[in-house]
Amino acid sequence: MLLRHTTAKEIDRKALTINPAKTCQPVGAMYAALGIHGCLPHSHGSQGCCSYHRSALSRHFREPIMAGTSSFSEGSSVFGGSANLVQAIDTMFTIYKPDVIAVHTTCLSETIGDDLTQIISKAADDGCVPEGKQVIYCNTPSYVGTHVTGYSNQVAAFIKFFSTATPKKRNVINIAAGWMEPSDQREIKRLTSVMEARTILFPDFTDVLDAPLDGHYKMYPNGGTTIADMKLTGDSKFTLGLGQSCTEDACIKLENKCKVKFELLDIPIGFKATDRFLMSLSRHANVPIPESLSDERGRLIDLISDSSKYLYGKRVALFGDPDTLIPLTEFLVSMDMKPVYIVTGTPSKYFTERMTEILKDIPEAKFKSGEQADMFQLHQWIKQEGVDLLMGNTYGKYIARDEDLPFVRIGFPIADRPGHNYFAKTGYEGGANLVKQIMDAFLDHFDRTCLEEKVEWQL
Amino acid sequence: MLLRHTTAKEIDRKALTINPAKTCQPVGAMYAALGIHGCLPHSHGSQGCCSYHRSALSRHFREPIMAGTSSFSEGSSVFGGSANLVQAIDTMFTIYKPDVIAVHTTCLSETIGDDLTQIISKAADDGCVPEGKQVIYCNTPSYVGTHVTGYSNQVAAFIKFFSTATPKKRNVINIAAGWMEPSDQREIKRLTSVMEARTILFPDFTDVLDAPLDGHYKMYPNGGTTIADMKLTGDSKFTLGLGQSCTEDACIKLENKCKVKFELLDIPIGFKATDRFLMSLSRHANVPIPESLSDERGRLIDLISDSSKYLYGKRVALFGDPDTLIPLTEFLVSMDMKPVYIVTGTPSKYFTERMTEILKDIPEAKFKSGEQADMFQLHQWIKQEGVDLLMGNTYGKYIARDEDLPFVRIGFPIADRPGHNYFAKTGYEGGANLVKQIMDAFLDHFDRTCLEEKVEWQL
Amino acid sequence: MGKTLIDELEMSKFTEEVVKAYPKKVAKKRSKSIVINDPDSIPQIQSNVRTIPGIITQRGCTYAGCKGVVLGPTRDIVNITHGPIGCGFYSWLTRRNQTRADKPEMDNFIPYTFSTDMQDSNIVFGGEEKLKVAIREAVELFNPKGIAIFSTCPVGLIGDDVHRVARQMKEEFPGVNIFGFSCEGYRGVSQSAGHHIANNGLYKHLIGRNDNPTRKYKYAVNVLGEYNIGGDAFVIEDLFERIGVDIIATMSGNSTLEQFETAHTADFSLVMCHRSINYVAEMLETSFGIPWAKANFIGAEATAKTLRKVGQYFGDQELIDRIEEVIADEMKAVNAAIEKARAKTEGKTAMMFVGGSRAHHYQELFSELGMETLVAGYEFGHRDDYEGRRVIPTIQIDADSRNIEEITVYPDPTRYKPRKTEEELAQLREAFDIEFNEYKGMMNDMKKGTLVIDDLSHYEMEKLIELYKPDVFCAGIKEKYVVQKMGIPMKQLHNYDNGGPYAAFEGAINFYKDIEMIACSTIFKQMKAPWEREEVLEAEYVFN
Amino acid sequence: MGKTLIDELEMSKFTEEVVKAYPKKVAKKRSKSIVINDPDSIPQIQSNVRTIPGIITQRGCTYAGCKGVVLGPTRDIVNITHGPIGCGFYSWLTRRNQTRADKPEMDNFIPYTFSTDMQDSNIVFGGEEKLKVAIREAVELFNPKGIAIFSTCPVGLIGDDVHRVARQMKEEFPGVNIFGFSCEGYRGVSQSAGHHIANNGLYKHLIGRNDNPTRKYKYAVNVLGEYNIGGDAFVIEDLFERIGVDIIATMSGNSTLEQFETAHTADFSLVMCHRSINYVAEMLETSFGIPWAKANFIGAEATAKTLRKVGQYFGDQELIDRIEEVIADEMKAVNAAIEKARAKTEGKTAMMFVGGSRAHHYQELFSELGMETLVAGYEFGHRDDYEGRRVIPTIQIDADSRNIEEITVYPDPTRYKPRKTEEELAQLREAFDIEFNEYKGMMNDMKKGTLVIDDLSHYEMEKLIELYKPDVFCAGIKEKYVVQKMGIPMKQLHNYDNGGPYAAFEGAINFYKDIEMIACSTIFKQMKAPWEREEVLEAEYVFN
Repeated sequence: MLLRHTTAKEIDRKALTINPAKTCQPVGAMYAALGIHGCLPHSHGSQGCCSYHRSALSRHFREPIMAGTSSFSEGSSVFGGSANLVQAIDTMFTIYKPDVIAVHTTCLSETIGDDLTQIISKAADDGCVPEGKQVIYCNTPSYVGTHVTGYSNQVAAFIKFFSTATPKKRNVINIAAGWMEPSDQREIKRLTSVMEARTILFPDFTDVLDAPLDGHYKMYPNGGTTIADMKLTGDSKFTLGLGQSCTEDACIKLENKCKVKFELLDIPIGFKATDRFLMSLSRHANVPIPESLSDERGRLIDLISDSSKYLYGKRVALFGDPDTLIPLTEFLVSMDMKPVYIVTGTPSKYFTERMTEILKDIPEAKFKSGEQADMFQLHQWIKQEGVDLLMGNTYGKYIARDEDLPFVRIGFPIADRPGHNYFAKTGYEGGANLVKQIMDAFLDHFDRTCLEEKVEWQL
Repeated sequence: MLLRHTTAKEIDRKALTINPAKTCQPVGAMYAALGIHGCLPHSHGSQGCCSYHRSALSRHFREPIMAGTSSFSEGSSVFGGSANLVQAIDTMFTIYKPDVIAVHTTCLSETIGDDLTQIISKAADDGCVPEGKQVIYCNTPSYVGTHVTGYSNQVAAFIKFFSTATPKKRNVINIAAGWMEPSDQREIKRLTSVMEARTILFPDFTDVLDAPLDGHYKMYPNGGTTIADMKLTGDSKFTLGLGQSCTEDACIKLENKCKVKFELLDIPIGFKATDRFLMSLSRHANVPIPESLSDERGRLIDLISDSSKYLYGKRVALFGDPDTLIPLTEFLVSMDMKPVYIVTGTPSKYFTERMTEILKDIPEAKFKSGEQADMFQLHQWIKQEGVDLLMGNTYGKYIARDEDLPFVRIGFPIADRPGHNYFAKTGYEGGANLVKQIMDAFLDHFDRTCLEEKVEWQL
Repeated sequence: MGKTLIDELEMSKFTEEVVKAYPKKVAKKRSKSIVINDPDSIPQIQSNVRTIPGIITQRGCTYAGCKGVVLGPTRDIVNITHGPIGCGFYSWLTRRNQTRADKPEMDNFIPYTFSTDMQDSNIVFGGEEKLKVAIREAVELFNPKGIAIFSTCPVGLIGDDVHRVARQMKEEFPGVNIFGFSCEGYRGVSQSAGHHIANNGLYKHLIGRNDNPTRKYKYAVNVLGEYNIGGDAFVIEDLFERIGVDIIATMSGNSTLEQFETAHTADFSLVMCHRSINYVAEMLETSFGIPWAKANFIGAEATAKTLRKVGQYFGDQELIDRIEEVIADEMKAVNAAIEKARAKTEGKTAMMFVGGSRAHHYQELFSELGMETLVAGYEFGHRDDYEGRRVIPTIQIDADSRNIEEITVYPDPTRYKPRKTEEELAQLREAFDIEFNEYKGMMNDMKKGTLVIDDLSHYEMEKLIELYKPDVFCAGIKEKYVVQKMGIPMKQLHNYDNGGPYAAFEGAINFYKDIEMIACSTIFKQMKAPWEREEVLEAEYVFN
Repeated sequence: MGKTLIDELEMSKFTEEVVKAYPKKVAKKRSKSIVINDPDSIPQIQSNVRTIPGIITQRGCTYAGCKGVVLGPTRDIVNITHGPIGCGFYSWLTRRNQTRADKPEMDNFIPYTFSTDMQDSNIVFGGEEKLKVAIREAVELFNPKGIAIFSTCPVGLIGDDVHRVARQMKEEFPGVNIFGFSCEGYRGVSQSAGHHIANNGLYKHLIGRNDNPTRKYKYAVNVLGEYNIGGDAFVIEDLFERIGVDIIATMSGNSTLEQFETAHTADFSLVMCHRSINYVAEMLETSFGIPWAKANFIGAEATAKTLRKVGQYFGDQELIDRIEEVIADEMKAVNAAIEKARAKTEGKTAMMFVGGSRAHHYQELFSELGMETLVAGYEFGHRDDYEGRRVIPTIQIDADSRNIEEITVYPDPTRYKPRKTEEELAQLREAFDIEFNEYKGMMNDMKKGTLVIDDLSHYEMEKLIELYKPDVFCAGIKEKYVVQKMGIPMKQLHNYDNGGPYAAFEGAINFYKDIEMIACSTIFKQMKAPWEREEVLEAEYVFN
């Protein structure tokens, strides 16, 4: 057994987190910053943070991840990181020539109490910020919230620093994107384009974190929301925030700053969340939903109905982030599956409310968020009463192997399989992709483990 | 062992086919006919043929498959099937109201020697063919060629009966589609649309064999090449035939009948075949290849390069149809894999020529087509020297389980997994889909079977 | 959604609707195959007649009935299809005939298909030589105990004589039992002809060749017409093991040559699928004196009844006690499962169109679930399957049936031994209501006012669903996706949608669960996009 | 594509190019870390100095060096990260430290990560209490032999004293060895500080606590600075098993607490990664009298040389013979593999920038493949790693290094026992050229004219590739996809891209194969779409 020390028996843990279902804020901020064209993320802290985050993102996307670090030394920790950041800004604009540097803090600089507004304005005063370039920042103390919080803070910072209301409103819908893959965003952009809705998606990872290999390395790949577009978000008609925990702050900030009203929606995973997304987009962009999308929906329903026998009543354990888990759980329930154990390290009241509602007909379901809502807990539950399927990031594979469980990878990080940034989970096609993955996981497991006389040629 | 009687030792078989890598003509004709809008295929033979073909196609697509049968009795076998077919035509037009009935023959009616031209004209004379409706046919004796031949014959029949040259040429490229999935065609149509090329695709299975579930059964779903479009193929500028064995006849017939020149290409599986398809389309439609397609290509190359270590030198066994196997083998070779055993039940000189060329740097490769080029032969080769991967239709799972091989399903029929008609193998995205499937097959196998200390968290 | 009763459903509307759409001749013919049932005065139903050309039917061919259904499930015969590749290909692993060859050295050819793969030259010059070579190759490669040859359409037409080839090759390989079937697809009007031909072949080439069966218990039966789809035969075997009665032969689920060869040594034959195997049942009675009775392991009550029949037949109190114990034991779980399922299934409706017996048998399971079968019919039944064997003498033999060999058998000179005297049989009949050598047909068990339709066509199926909106529709793979596109859950009863076993107590519980699942499954409620649902449109979805 | 020689490549162009782009101060500083090598008069290279803020560097932090590198690979310690969740998360299973706990009941905590998951209240009010509770929970759940506590950045700042907590908890749980590390990420200038801190901790809390090692053979060594990435330590263990020499402790690949506790009983220490472990090697020498020598198991020749060193050290002819046998045996497969690979690799070029020793060691493997290493450098090396230990006395200690505790050790009063007398050592030096307690550095082994670059930045890497187009570039995950986007195959030498083992003979063969694969792999030739390739454009691709 890989996880040989995990037993069914629980103790009431208060302090020790074991195999977390979360990580810390800065990586989320770094990720979000990559979704702005020409933006170089910068980690204001020790070198290690930056190195860890770049490695984690590289392993997940199998793409170059660039970011600067303030390279704190013991001295900076005592005297503050101002000098480091000013020098970093100078160095980066000179050598790497970004359009914007997006600074995020770390537990180190937060504990010290560095005042970023002041430091950045000192850098500007010192002439370290070239004409037309910009340094923005967000506070991402690692000891508050999780990577999801960091993502949210970075997205909110885009609003704070870029969005501008001019007198001229535009018939455009902002889509504030929660944590998802470039593939997921590509699908959302395809849907909005089929709808003929004018939208600004931010941050936008397409053509950034799935960049082509063509022999040229581009430090700032073609994709990403342009700063021009980010500015224009203030003139848009409405904002759809996809994923409460990642986008609510940005939506509120934009409403406060530029009077753009908003609606929070789930990331469109599964047909119900996709339905709501399309209907909301339709309503707010004042465009009809074309028949071709009804057909896509119908194809997904067709696939689910054909697979229904295999899905019905299957017990599923899930771990990941609230914005993914909420629509994913709803999707599983809508396919008559039973998501029975769900954990997220990200503390969220909203998660609790939504899960309570979604799981109201599954009394055996347990879910937990925040501290100690970790994979050790999830595994203990599985040891207590088994499941038919596990869904989550790469760390799930250890549980899956120990318990001989079908396993579908979803979430962050996925370090041991390629292609998740190529194939969407969002929209109806993404739903079909998930159904196919789940079915393959079930059927591969059955075909491998059943008695020889039970091997079947057909479904 | 499921296939416990298969041993490495070969004998020189001349008569017995064991576990074929092919089936008979009519199912191909039936399949192709479903790709014309408003067309009802009709099997001129015993009920069993029609039942078998409908079942096989239903199991593969998990979609309704409708077709008529002449319901031969012993009497019809003695006296000829004319009366049966005339009555069938009458019955079908009255009850099922197709626009066109596409009759194909069977070994039975062929052995008897029924003259379809004559029978159909009798049906017309008898008033069984309503105004504006049409009965077309093709000869598909089961004892000649294979299902691929039947498909080819049906597609050629579309040309023969529909294509018409008027004096007005149109700036349109015909795409004669070889045997592929609706998903594969959807991707090809997306590519042509991104290229802004005007095309007519025939037959067209999209929205026919992947129809939405919306509570309404449509005997003639929305998709399929319209008869109007089929007629217009005669006025097109050029024809691209995708898949020599399925489309060459149609292309030649169209050139002879309407002077539309043509080029035979591979089904665009893998980047090389897709490159050629796009370049040919670009040349003949006189449209440039947009950068977005270079990017799609680059994304596939990126995925392959990232996965290269796992693909390099891996021995693969394949079975299926020439039109799929040729570009698929080329794709595997282009990823530095080693397709070492390839069988197709479809006899084809072209297959031999192309394989000889594609496999010239892999001296250990064996391939075979035609009689006795069956899965028993393939399995014997595998028993002689193992492979790392098996690719083929559902029947491959028995070999895969016995030999504990990673297995990727491709071809016809796939009866034990859903979704193959949803996710393309064609184009660059289809290539990525294949790479992902191959990688998942390898890595799932490794993760499951390796020593515990060798379980890896990352690639 | 609770359904109104049959009476209120106006089942007669259906015939009117359908007849309207058909050409006159078709309408006339089809109307004879569509009847409203009355179990008290069973009406005549036209069946086992040709399907009208052009009609989209469920039916297959004689080859399918002979090779696919009856001979296919036997694991140790190399079944060579003589013909073009298609027939062998389509009958390869497509029927879920599970089989269990316990030891690695035991033969199991089920995952293989063998064909002479006839080419045009074989059609022109004859295929017998190729067939011989194929048999030689099969012997060299597999050295099987038996080889069966199945004729496909062209074989009969070009004059290949598979029986002669079989005889010749049997001489060449004396250790191998080689025999042929003239089961060309054009014979008869459906698979049914193939069953008959297969039955004849079983009798002529296999049954009675071995007088030394493997026996463990005092009593032994045959289970005829059980094909082990989804493992049904496995659970029946388990059941007989528990009551302590040998099954000599199952025809032909999970079977072997040896089972066929020793079938004549059993004491009693239980007939599941009357249509496909009644010929063998009859012949075993005539030749060897083994009585048969209709049996049914589909449905818990039916299974109990069948087991009790076995106890009563042997009249052994110990056996009877064991049977009652087993029944009592099993019924606990059955009743719990029924109770759970019925909460969801009670009052729902079903329609079923399958094979030769399932359309009848499965009504028991639905009725255990409190569901009503509104309409049923066979794909290839004869009048006796609908109306009962009493009508056999009145059935008109048409040209299509006349072409199927009817073999006449006589008591075996040495081995004929009536297992029960006429008196004993009469006593059993009287005391326990066991009907020997009898089948009362499906209509006898269906409610008054229900519809019975033979050889259902696609068009009729669509209309049935439109008019009566059943909660579950049962048929086969060709119908499955049509029905589901209409938003009606579809249960395959040929292959169980990869489910099962459904036989006996264990199988019944599986079935209850699967039907409960269908009843509870919500996906068909999601067919319409919300923006296309009226309530949504009205309530909240207004373009600004 | 055969490459021209280093002389022709104008390596000096690089410095010019790079310096141009940098701000003046940066240029001035960086130019001291970029030198053109001359093995005969090794130039001084600036290293182990702060990275300039804003420079995109390969470097990580002290925590990573301490917890991630040195302590992480030990399977039976519960390593609790005291801090916010990130640090524990990122060091969880990301370094491919394989481990093999043979029996199910043996401890293996490698697949787990443990964290106090500090929240803002812990930052404000202090985290010691939470740490104590966490330790209690760890003991209750896992009852480990040892618990190590690792401090992350805020811990030091807020004044949490992990050492005090460790002492207190050790009193509470006397059976558990509990100890802490002040390895906050801001200490030092790179991971290197963490290695040093870890080395100190190993010495203070583990080494020497158990005088009864498990021994099988007459001679025993320690293998220091080997972390069992990809299973390297496994093949080294196999090798020592074959020559009949015990490995008392590997630090820390595939290691256990017991190995550390008994390390002082070995006869000889072999040092793989000089940078990360030289402190322990020195301390074992000073305290217990165990000499150390630099060893290298990367490369077949290097492995042979290291094994021979062991034989010479012990001076036992039987051992020497066994070693020669093993070498002769292994070199057959090695030579065959080299021959096969060299056909593809000869004349190709490599660049490598990794850790503390691999950038040196792997040059051996490339040179066995006939490949030239044009440029190399360390991520966190010191001058002694480049120039050799002889420069240690001349290294200026800056503020960053001064903050790292330097512990002074003395001969153990009871257990100090020089394994060899000074004379014996001198003899060995003379006879076999064994350098004790010495490392000559990487530059000594690199050709004249090659470039040596410390703490390579992203910008410099891009330039290197642009200017000199190597056939393979070796670095880590952060560089991997940048390099590949430029169309250059990239080989990770931190984690081997999930490959390996690469150590010893078996590993060398794996490496040859992997590099041959890179050399033969064709995908990078496909980067340009054909319609964008000039030859295609010119030859045939003309719009009508």
